[in-house]
Amino acid sequence: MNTLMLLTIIAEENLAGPIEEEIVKLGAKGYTSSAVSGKGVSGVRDNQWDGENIKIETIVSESICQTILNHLQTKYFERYPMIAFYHPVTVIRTTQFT
Amino acid sequence: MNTLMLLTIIAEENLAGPIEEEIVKLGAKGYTSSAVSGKGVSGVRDNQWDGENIKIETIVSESICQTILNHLQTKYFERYPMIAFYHPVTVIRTTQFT
Amino acid sequence: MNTLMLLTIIAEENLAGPIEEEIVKLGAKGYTSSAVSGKGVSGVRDNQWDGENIKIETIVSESICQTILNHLQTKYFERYPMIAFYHPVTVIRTTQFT
Amino acid sequence: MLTSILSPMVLAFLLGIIASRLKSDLKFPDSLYQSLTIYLLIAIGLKGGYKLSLATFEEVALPAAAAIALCCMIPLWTYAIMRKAGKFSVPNAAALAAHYGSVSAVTFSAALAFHEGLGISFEGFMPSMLAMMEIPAILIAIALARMNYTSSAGQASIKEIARELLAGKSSLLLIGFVIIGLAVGKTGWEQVSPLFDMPFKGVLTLFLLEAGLVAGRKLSDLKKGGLLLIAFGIMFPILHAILGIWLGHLAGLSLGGATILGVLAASASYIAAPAACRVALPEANPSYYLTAALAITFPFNIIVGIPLYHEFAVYMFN
Amino acid sequence: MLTSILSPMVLAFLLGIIASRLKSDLKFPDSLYQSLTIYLLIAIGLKGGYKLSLATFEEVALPAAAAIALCCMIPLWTYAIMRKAGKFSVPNAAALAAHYGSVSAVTFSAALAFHEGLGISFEGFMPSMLAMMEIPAILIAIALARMNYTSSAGQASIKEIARELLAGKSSLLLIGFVIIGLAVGKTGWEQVSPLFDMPFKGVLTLFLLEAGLVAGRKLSDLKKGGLLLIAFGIMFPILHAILGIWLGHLAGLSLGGATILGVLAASASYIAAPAACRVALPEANPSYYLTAALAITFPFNIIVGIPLYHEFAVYMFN
Amino acid sequence: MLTSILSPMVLAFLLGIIASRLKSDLKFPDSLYQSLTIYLLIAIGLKGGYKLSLATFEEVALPAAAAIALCCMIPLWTYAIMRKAGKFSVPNAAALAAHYGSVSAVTFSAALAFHEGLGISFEGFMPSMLAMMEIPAILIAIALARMNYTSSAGQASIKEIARELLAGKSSLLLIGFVIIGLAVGKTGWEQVSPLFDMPFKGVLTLFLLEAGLVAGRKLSDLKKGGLLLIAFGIMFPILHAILGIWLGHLAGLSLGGATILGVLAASASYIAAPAACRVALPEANPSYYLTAALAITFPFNIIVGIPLYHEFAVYMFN
Ligand SMILES: Nc1ncnc2c1ncn2[C@@H]1O[C@H](COP(=O)(O)O)[C@@H](O)[C@H]1O
Ligand SMILES: Nc1ncnc2c1ncn2[C@@H]1O[C@H](COP(=O)(O)O)[C@@H](O)[C@H]1O
Ligand SMILES: Nc1ncnc2c1ncn2[C@@H]1O[C@H](COP(=O)(O)O)[C@@H](O)[C@H]1O
Ligand code: NA
Ligand code: NA
Ligand code: NA
Repeated sequence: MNTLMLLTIIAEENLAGPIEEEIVKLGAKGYTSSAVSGKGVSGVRDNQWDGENIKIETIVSESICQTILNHLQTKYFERYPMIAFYHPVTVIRTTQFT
Repeated sequence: MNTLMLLTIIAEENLAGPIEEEIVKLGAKGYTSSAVSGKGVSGVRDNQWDGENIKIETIVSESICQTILNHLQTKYFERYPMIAFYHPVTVIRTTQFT
Repeated sequence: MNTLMLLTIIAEENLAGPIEEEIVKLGAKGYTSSAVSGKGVSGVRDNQWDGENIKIETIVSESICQTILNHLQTKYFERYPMIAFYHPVTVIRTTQFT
Repeated sequence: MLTSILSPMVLAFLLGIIASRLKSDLKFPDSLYQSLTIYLLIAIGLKGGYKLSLATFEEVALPAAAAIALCCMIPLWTYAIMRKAGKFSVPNAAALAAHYGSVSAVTFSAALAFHEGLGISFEGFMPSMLAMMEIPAILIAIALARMNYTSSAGQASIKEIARELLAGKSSLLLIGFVIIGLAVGKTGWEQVSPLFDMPFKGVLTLFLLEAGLVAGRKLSDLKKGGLLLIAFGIMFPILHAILGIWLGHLAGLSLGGATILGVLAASASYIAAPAACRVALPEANPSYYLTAALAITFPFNIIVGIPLYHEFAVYMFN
Repeated sequence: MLTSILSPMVLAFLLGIIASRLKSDLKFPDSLYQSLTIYLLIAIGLKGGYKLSLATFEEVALPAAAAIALCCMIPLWTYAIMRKAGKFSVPNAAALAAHYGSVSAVTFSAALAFHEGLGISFEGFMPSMLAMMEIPAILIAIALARMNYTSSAGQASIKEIARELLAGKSSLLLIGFVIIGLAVGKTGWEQVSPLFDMPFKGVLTLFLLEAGLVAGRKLSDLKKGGLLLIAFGIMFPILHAILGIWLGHLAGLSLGGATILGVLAASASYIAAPAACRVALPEANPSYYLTAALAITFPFNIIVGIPLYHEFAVYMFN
Repeated sequence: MLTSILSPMVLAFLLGIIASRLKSDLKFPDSLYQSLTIYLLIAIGLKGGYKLSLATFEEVALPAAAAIALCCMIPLWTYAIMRKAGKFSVPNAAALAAHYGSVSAVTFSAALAFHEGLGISFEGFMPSMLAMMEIPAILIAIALARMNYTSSAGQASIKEIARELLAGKSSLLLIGFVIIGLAVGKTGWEQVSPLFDMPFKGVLTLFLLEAGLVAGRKLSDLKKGGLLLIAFGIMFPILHAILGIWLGHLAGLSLGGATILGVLAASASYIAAPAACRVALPEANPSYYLTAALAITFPFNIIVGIPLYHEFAVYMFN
């Protein structure tokens, strides 16, 4: 009932601005971001020369979660080092998020 | 069996001290905190003037999770920009957490 | 189908290097790390004297998750302030992670 | 006035505003902002304390009384006017009163630089006035809100808030280093002045660049506040400056000292007050108090205000 | 040449490389790196602007034309050679062209320190050349990639990229503070020079220590790039330096000024260009462009290149 | 002694303790702490290296032997006494031995400032003693623990630990910059001294403020350690100081130099040792070693110890 999706996006730090704007435009009521470093198929990202990552978390309904994922997939996934995943979480009142 | 709740609280950074103290008093055996920024119904929180957020994560039993949530709801939720949510996680040995 | 495990390790910051190397050796295709502070049974870890923590997150198959946990348990768990836990997440394409 | 506008400090602030309007990716890391704040507070306190050690009690007593009077009265009428004329809610009016009653260390520093640039002398103990004027207004404003408004739950007592504010970063550093400056004397001061005195204006330039970045973003909130907020944000500092200069004159301050007291009265806090309001008056809307303090009053003071108040002081002292 | 190698700056860079090869846990916090970058860009801009205010338009015009010519042409042939001789893919060749066409503020600073160390004078307005040469090559390289390659989706237009680059941290600070330096004159400059001038070489030493730490890690990628990359990373700067010195000579620059223009041409960007490439050319592989710029060309320039270019300039000017 | 207490450095440390007892929200960002550490280590190393370049081998040889002897022997008896008299467990006793055998760069700097304040000369190469004394004691203490205790699993070999310690941040910077200081000579030193020499005491003041904040929090742990820990934390430094001054005297050091060697022996590490113990002796309880080093010995040394040791040295040298 109070179950929504927590969608996590990890991407190149310079994409933080556009992605945050776009997920709000696609229906997210908010997001939480933090600076992270990491390693993946595109190599190490843990210094300012190679670049570092941003982790963007947003709690959204399942349908908005899918909309956002579709958008990311067409616009960014092919080109940028980036991952996204989601899982259900229980929130106190859904009104703040939907 | 080894399933506990991972409760996440995102709140105004200045509340970190009191909230951390209170969740320990309510039964949490530990917590992990990190500095985050974000946006929600109360606006943007990504600079030192508007303030930034703290993310507090604590692994607790389901009943302590509810106790903490009740406490947060009465003391903070109405007044402060803040969210909380939880989901089950599997831990290696529950003794460290309960 | 697209469900994998998100394994989270929280440990002494100085162990970041070895642990990251070891989980890759044990089969993880990547990881994401961030600086966190915390408190647990071994006391407070929120300044450079007491030391602070690193949070390492890695998305892996369930079997690699177990392999990593076994490794951590023998090598580190007894001696170091440290926790680990996991839960299932849905990813877009599993090929990036397995 | 051109000297003031063409200082590296003011130009850096303008560059920050421009960068932010151009949506530049220029961003100061949080910890740089915090480090600059710590540096400025220590540097102001130390120098003020050292200079205070060179002054006599008689010289300081009356100006101190004037300073305390100013920061206790300003929140009272600011609150009343904001409630009545501005139709602001209790928490919003109180938050605005806290900001305008308290003082801005950076505006203060810009005023010092302005006077040094023109070669006008002023009392060296003025930073101790800054230290005294920071907290009282915030406490009074929060007390006003408490008397006029019952929040849902679990509020800290005023005493607890007072304790927190006094132990709060900015007053602790200011007061602490005023005392340290007093105690160490010339030898001590000379040990640390290569860090805390000589590069001061350069650090201020950095800080103002960052302040401009945030002020630029707040400009978009100007319309939310409306013309009224803009009018308040300009009229209040002018009135407070005149009052401050007049009281400073009465208290026997020099032309420069009185002007600087006027600038203190005119300035709106944006280090201590926003943090205190976020915790003690969370119902207040940051769009109002931050926009007023940072995007209206602050630039007005450092660009137009300081030279204007100087002119006024020259006029009053003759 | 020994003077250059035995400067604290170069030795700090070597220490960084050694530390990284020893797998030292020495690490600069991100925000320190960012703060050092902000400092260097402001300091270079301010001093350049102040010195520019002392020069006439005639003095500056021809050298500026030479500088613009250099940074517009270099990416063209770098791209072509990388495609043909190096067999690099379109995005990789374009990224390399962006890096070699743009300039390195730190290599530039090392060149200034080298000349000051030897007591060789140079035109004070050279930092404004640095500011002009940073962006054009990156834009040209990205345009080259766009013309030769269709990426899957949603690309920003070149105009949008130009806007972003100009508002980008490094050009905004460089250009902004050149203008501020121009505007504030001697009084303003003296207010901030204790922060932005005197400790400059010390800050550069810190920055180079950090650069060495990253360059050391990139050394392991050398084999991926292969001998070809190493050859390119040494030949290009030599050719560009000769060209730059020659053009600088034609444009009427002094021996020191022409050498510094040569160093600018020879240097490869590693602040603005990598960030731009990560966003606009994500298909390019950082192993190539970072290794070439940071682990080959940069150390070559500061250790061997600068003294070598100086010798060459002495030869050409006689 | 009043001169020592009334220095800005010591007062800042006391202010930090007060702030922490008042539960102030004053907090240094992590990266500021790390940056200050990097700065101090580089500054100490560079100046020490430069001064070492002015000394002859004969002058340095005996004092160096004394320094090495001190830091190899201190952990032996510290470990034994902690085990026997203190009843501490093997890892706890070893961790305490590591801390007391190693040295504190900040206590060392406070001793330099004390001597400069009183105008007492000392050998310029003393920082190279600091660099030599940092690592050996930590290694010896860890080896002692290994010989007396079998931990459950997967321990690194002593050789591996030695490698890690030598490549560790603090010894790498200290040793690296001693060598750089040696190599660059006067010209190089003058290029960077405006950053690494002049503001040094100011930076030390900042660092001590932060150290006070943490020490203040550790005061609550004092009772856990008990009276015994307090007694040890005061007696050990006094004994080690006397021993150090005596050995320094024998080795031909001046009054100032011998006192500083005494301070090095008396000081307990709190940069290198805690980090090493967290990794190599995780079974040791930080409440003991941090409280002893940071909340007892460190304040004792900088407030009471240094002037006391100076008096003792004066007595011994006459
Ligand atoms: N298996 C993984 N687990 C956790 N984080 C990952 C994983 N793979 C990639 N990442 C993160 O996503 C970023 C981009 O991944 P990639 O596109 O694989 O280079 C990396 O820098 C990591 O921060
Ligand atoms: N839908 C959401 N998803 C993720 N984080 C959120 C969301 N809504 C709010 N937050 C976080 O919670 C903080 C306070 O939220 P609010 O009370 O809505 O302003 C924000 O600054 C965000 O960091
Ligand atoms: N119950 C908990 N919930 C969240 N994080 C925890 C918890 N217990 C421990 N931690 C984290 O794990 C670190 C080591 O824990 P410990 O070994 O219990 O001292 C702590 O510093 C915290 O960051
Ligand atoms: Na005011
Ligand atoms: Na170039
Ligand atoms: Na010692």
